[in-house]
Amino acid sequence: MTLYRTTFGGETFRFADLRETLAAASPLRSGDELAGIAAQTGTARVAAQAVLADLPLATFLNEAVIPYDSDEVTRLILDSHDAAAFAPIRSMTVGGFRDWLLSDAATPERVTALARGLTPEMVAATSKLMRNRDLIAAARKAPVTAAFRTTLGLPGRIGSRLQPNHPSDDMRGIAASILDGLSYGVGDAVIGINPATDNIPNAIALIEMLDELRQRHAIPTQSCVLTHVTNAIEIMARGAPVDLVFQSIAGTEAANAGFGVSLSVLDEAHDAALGLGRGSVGQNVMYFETGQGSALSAEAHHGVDQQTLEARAHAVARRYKPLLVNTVVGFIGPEYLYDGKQIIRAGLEDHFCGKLLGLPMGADVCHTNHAEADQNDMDVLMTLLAHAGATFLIAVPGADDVMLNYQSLSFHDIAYLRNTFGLRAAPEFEAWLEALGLIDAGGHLPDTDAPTRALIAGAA
Amino acid sequence: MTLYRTTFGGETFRFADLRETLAAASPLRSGDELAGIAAQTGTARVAAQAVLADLPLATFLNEAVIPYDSDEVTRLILDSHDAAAFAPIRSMTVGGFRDWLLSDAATPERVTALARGLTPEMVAATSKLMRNRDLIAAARKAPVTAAFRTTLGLPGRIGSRLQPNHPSDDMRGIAASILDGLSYGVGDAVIGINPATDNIPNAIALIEMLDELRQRHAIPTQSCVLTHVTNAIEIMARGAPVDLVFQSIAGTEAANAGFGVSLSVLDEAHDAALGLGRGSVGQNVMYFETGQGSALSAEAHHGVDQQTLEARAHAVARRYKPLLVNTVVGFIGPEYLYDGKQIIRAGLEDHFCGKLLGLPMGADVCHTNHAEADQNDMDVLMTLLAHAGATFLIAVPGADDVMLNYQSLSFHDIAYLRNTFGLRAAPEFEAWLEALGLIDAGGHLPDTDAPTRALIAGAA
Amino acid sequence: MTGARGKDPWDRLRAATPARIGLGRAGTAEPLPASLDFQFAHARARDAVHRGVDFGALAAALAPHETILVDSACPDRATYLRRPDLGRRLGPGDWPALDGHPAADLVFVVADGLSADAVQSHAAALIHACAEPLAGLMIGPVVLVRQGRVAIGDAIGARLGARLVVVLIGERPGLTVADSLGAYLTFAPRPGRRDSERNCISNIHGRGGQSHAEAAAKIAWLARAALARSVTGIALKDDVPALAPAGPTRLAERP
Amino acid sequence: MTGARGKDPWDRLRAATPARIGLGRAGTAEPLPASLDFQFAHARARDAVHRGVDFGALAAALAPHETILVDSACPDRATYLRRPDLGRRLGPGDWPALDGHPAADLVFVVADGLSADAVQSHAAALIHACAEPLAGLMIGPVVLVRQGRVAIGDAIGARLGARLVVVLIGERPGLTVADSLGAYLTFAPRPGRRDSERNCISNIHGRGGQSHAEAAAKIAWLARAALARSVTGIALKDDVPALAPAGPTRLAERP
Ligand code: B12
Ligand code: B12
Repeated sequence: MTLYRTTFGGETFRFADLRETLAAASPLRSGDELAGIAAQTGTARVAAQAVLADLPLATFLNEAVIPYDSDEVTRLILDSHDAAAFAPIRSMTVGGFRDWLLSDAATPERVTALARGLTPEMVAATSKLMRNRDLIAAARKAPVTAAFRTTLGLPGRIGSRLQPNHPSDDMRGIAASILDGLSYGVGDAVIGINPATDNIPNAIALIEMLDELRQRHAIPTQSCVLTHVTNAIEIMARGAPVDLVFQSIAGTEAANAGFGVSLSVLDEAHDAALGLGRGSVGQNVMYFETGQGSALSAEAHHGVDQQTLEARAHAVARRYKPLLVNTVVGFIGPEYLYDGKQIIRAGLEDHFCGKLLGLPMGADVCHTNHAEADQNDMDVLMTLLAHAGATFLIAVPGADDVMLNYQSLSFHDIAYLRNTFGLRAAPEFEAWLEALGLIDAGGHLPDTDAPTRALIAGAA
Repeated sequence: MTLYRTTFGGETFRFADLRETLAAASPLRSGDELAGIAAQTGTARVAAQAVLADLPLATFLNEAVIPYDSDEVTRLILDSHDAAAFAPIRSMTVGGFRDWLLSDAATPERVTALARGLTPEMVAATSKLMRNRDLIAAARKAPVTAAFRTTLGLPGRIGSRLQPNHPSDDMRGIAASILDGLSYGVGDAVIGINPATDNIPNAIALIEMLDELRQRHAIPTQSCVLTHVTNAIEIMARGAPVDLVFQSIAGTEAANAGFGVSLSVLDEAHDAALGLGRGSVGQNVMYFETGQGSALSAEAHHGVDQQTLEARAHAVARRYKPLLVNTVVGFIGPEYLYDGKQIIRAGLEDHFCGKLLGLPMGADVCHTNHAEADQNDMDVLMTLLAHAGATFLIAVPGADDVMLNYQSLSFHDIAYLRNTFGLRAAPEFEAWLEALGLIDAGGHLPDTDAPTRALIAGAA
Repeated sequence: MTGARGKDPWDRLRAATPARIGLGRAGTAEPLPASLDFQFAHARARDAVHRGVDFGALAAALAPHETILVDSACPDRATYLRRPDLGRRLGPGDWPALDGHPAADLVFVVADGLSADAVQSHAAALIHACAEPLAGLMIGPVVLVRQGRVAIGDAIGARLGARLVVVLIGERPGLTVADSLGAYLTFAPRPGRRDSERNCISNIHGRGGQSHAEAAAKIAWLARAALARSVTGIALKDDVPALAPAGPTRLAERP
Repeated sequence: MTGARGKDPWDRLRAATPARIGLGRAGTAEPLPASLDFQFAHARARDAVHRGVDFGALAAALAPHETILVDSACPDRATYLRRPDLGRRLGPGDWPALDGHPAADLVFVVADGLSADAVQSHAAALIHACAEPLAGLMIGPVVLVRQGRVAIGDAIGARLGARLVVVLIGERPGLTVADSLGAYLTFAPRPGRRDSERNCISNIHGRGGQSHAEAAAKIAWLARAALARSVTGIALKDDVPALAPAGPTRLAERP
């Protein structure tokens, strides 16, 4: 039997089990405090990390943080574990894996080959032993590409979701925001609307509008209306032109039930979307959002810390070879991530875990007005994520989502990342931008607004 | 007469004068709260920024935050202002200058040409209108090079100070730390010891040891013992091999007096050091440290906010065409910069202001154990500064300064920045590292410790 | 592109949305006025989170509805922000005012949530707007909750023996809209209900959101459907024909 | 370079310094054990900042010196950390115990500063160690200060009419050394003295720092020079011949 204890600086520290050790080893965040599972002291946190460090990675194949019998996410994780992919690291401890990952021996080829051999708990545990610096350096070693009408995740590029929400789904209002975003070169990952209402005919109208706009301007990108997956199933059945199917997911069966989803519902939606065959350069058809705190918020966390649960949500996502996954890292509120520091940390963790598990991981770099955070924190996180190799980031007009009531990045921010650091849009989309003169050959926004005027005129 | 007031969102906001407006416009930090000059509310802060935005840059040439007659730093600033360099922006407001700086029209050539036409107050005011993102993007447009035995500030490179302090100045202990740092490729900006004691013969012994070590290993770099400038003058008079003269400086005459310095003492030291003619590729012979809060700590801040005073300290520095200037950004404690967020912000501000004013600006990315900060915050700041183009960063063994009792960066961190982002050491020093096999042709640390063993053996 | 040439092409489009479009740019940054506007709005929105509802005025505005004021288990705003679990529970006390009411078809619960402004501006008007579309249903007293979360409606609805509870709650304040009201419907309320067992109508406000009349119509449609089919949540789909014209919408159409 | 080949070349060098040298690396990161050690030390150092001095025990250890305990104007640790100005002033009250003492050449002030551990471990021993080198000087009572900063010695020294004040204070705790004591000498103390008018002896502790005897010798040298020349600060240079051998030091020399 594994003993979860260690002696550090003369003091002995004990933890009841793997779950408790993982929770105590997590860098401080309000959600774990709310759940009553955070380390009580700074020294106890390091001790828990020391205990984790000495655990063989294989422990996670034998000891589930949520029982196999009672949780379909646990079953998914263990049943789909790829022993062959795991072989190169099977004899490592968590600490040994952390050291190896950071070493020169861990080349991108070797790291990406491990993905299906890694469980979310292994990756979460490893992240708890890493500093922000390490999360950045290691994530860069795990590039992931995925494609539909654009190819995302290529080196030296950063994608963007154009999020044109409107508080009552006004079509003209949404279209206006889309044009605004396109004029900044935003939208290569997806043009994705959160519909204000849950009405199905309304969602269909939005989907048709997006498709019409895309075709009229011949924009090589994909669109999505982020309604509930059960709505999407109904909508596909009615023959609407659905590119991507969206769903928010969490890391436990019970939390997913709170969201009204299960693996079988997601399977059904995935099959339906694949059946539409609408991708051109690829057939990754799913879009998922995750985010620390959602299981706790649904009172379905089983005493597991929110960062580990987030990684488990990634395991749900990877079953569906998604085009896009993003953590909505500061979206819910201060009860889960209190301030800018916690949001920044969580953003880097989620990105690292997603990438290690093989996901085309992006982020909604964001915060709410009840959190202790501001746009300066967002500047920090977006710059770090861009350098960590994030697949895409979300952007809204002027960083202000007028329907979801929170602050994300602005279209300007995406342009900043590209102009300042030489990052580029997805190649198919970039070619389109360049053809319209919306960017120059260097990928920069031009010094004239003529192309934007032409775009607007063309839309009129 | 300038009126410091504005109406925003229906409310009218009034500020007594330029000084009060600058203070209220500064992003929140504990030092300004301690001084009782921080904005009382978030809305008042934005209003002060709006007032600043509308001020003509020329205002700062007419209205001094500390009277000309009573402060030699003010006299230095105004008397050395270069009207020709200022000409291209003379009709701009602060807000207009901020917008211009961020625009494509502001090329590095144009921005660097402005340096002597900018006063510290203009630059500080501009920084208060910028987000972290903007401070990064704009600082990249103001590269500055300086040289002694290495050339610092070249594009794509980042320098490092090797700081090998020991609690009782034990020569062997210091030398051991130096070897450790060299084995990570650290030390191209300077090998700089803070002597534990103030004893002059002891400082001379350290200087001789550094010079001997440098010559024995033919290391193309410079050394410095960071004793008080009046000690350095005495030490040069006694004929010791002084490369760089160090001094901590502040932004007011009174604060400098609290440090025991004045422009005339600095002039004297500068002349003496120049007279030694020890540089090979350049003759920048001064090394300064600055840092927000020092004037307030000396109770010599005249009601001016700490960020503006920091920029004024930069004006003192630039008089001496230094090789190195760094802000010790989290060094003093939480009474001036409370937590990681404030430290990160201040680090970016100080770097931006220094660069705009024409200084080879670096940073001591650091914090104390009484501040609300940890190494994760340092990871953030060092990564951002590296991408903002910082001239150099300070590093100590394992990030733990055992004499000054605070945490800075570790030698590992410098290697992280270089390996992960492809940044390089100063060319002269890099060639030496490569010749010894301490780095490979790509600038990376090699996968063998043989060169380090050889280095240690050579030192024995 | 600081100074645009000719008439601003965004002028016409701006009327179509409260979103911050057509800001222009300084390099890749927002021009300073836009940046200051944004930060001012942020400071204001942060204040909005901390304002309290004037429940006396609200009760008066709700007349002739009977109202009952209760507290959640959160003693103050700071606790509210960090302890959603407490915001879902009734505070210490017996709350006798909740007893002895005849079982109702529908009970309105009005909770401050994250925006007192939303509740103050829209809750009473919305409930009054519901009178006609809900005609014929047996409506219970309106329960007002200080420091409440959506799920507190479960406990209250169960206690009152309501078949359906409609929680009107202040949504978190945004930069542009700080008074947005949300409505959450739960059939057979009782503690432990999942969010997937509720329906939601969001963004009820006057800045491009749903009007009181629109929201009242939706609440009524969902309430009647819920009572008829004994269910709320993902099993109850809002399938009312689209309000907006389906199909492509050209921007040229004048607002 | 995770596993070094052969004997660790740093072993011998490590003995020469408490600094974290020869850690090895995982890629460019510190290997995990070093990283955990560091973080553990950080957690401990943060605790150290908040510990208080047992002034009773300290007074006992200082016997036969007379001691007087005073408070700065900081009511608690949280205030102390954010209000250095208050830590430089005597707290509310008349402090009559400070009156009526014969004018002294030198007064020791012991303030907790940022490290209670430093004061507890070294202050009494250091003052005792000073007895011999300071022989012949007129020494006043030892004033103990709760929540004090260096400059509070100015007010105390002035009040006691001391010619020279020597403030012993806990330096901020580091990761490796959390009990480092500093000594600050100020001639003709009075509120408003600048730091440039003081001399400092730092890093008095047992982990490679200065021993009590070394520190006592320096304090005495500076104190006598200060009293003789009526000055402290940058005008008073410590010019005692180097303790360490001048000139190049080869690492090969055995520690
Ligand atoms: C925060 C939020 C979330 C958080 C909730 C967690 C939390 N602790 O707050 C997360 C990210 C998990 C989330 C998830 C989803 N959400 Co949501 N969410 C919001 C948001 C932005 C704010 C809500 C708020 O301020 N509530 C007020 C506070 C005071 O109440 P609270 O008790 O703290 O919060 C509870 C409710 O907000 C509830 N909730 C949150 N979302 C939803 C969605 C539905 C359909 C229901 C019934 C309840 C519900 O969960 C919270 C905890 O119980 C609103 C937009 C808005 N402007 O209001 C959208 C919103 C309510 N969500 C929406 C949707 C569609 C979803 C999802 C169904 C998306 C998906 N396809 O999976 C999921 C699943 C929700 C579920 N069934 O559990 C829609 C609802 C549309 C509609 N009219 O039905 C909204 C209006 C946004 C939108 N237009 O897309 N959401
Ligand atoms: C913090 C610090 C500073 C801060 C002080 C501001 C502040 N608010 O704390 C800053 C960065 C401004 C600073 C500046 C300098 N410092 Co200093 N500083 C320290 C440090 C790291 C910690 C001090 C501490 O914990 N104090 C305890 C707290 C509780 O007391 P306090 O009242 O809050 O702090 C006061 C004193 O620390 C004092 N102070 C700080 N440094 C110095 C230096 C001298 C010579 C004097 C007399 C006073 C003094 O300033 C503070 C405000 O009044 C020590 C190293 C250490 N391990 O102690 C070096 C240390 C004391 N400083 C040192 C030096 C040399 C300097 C400079 C002279 C460097 C230079 N060449 O310019 C300058 C100028 C100092 C002056 N005359 O004002 C040396 C002193 C060597 C010696 N034996 O004389 C030390 C030991 C470090 C070193 N070895 O280099 N310093």
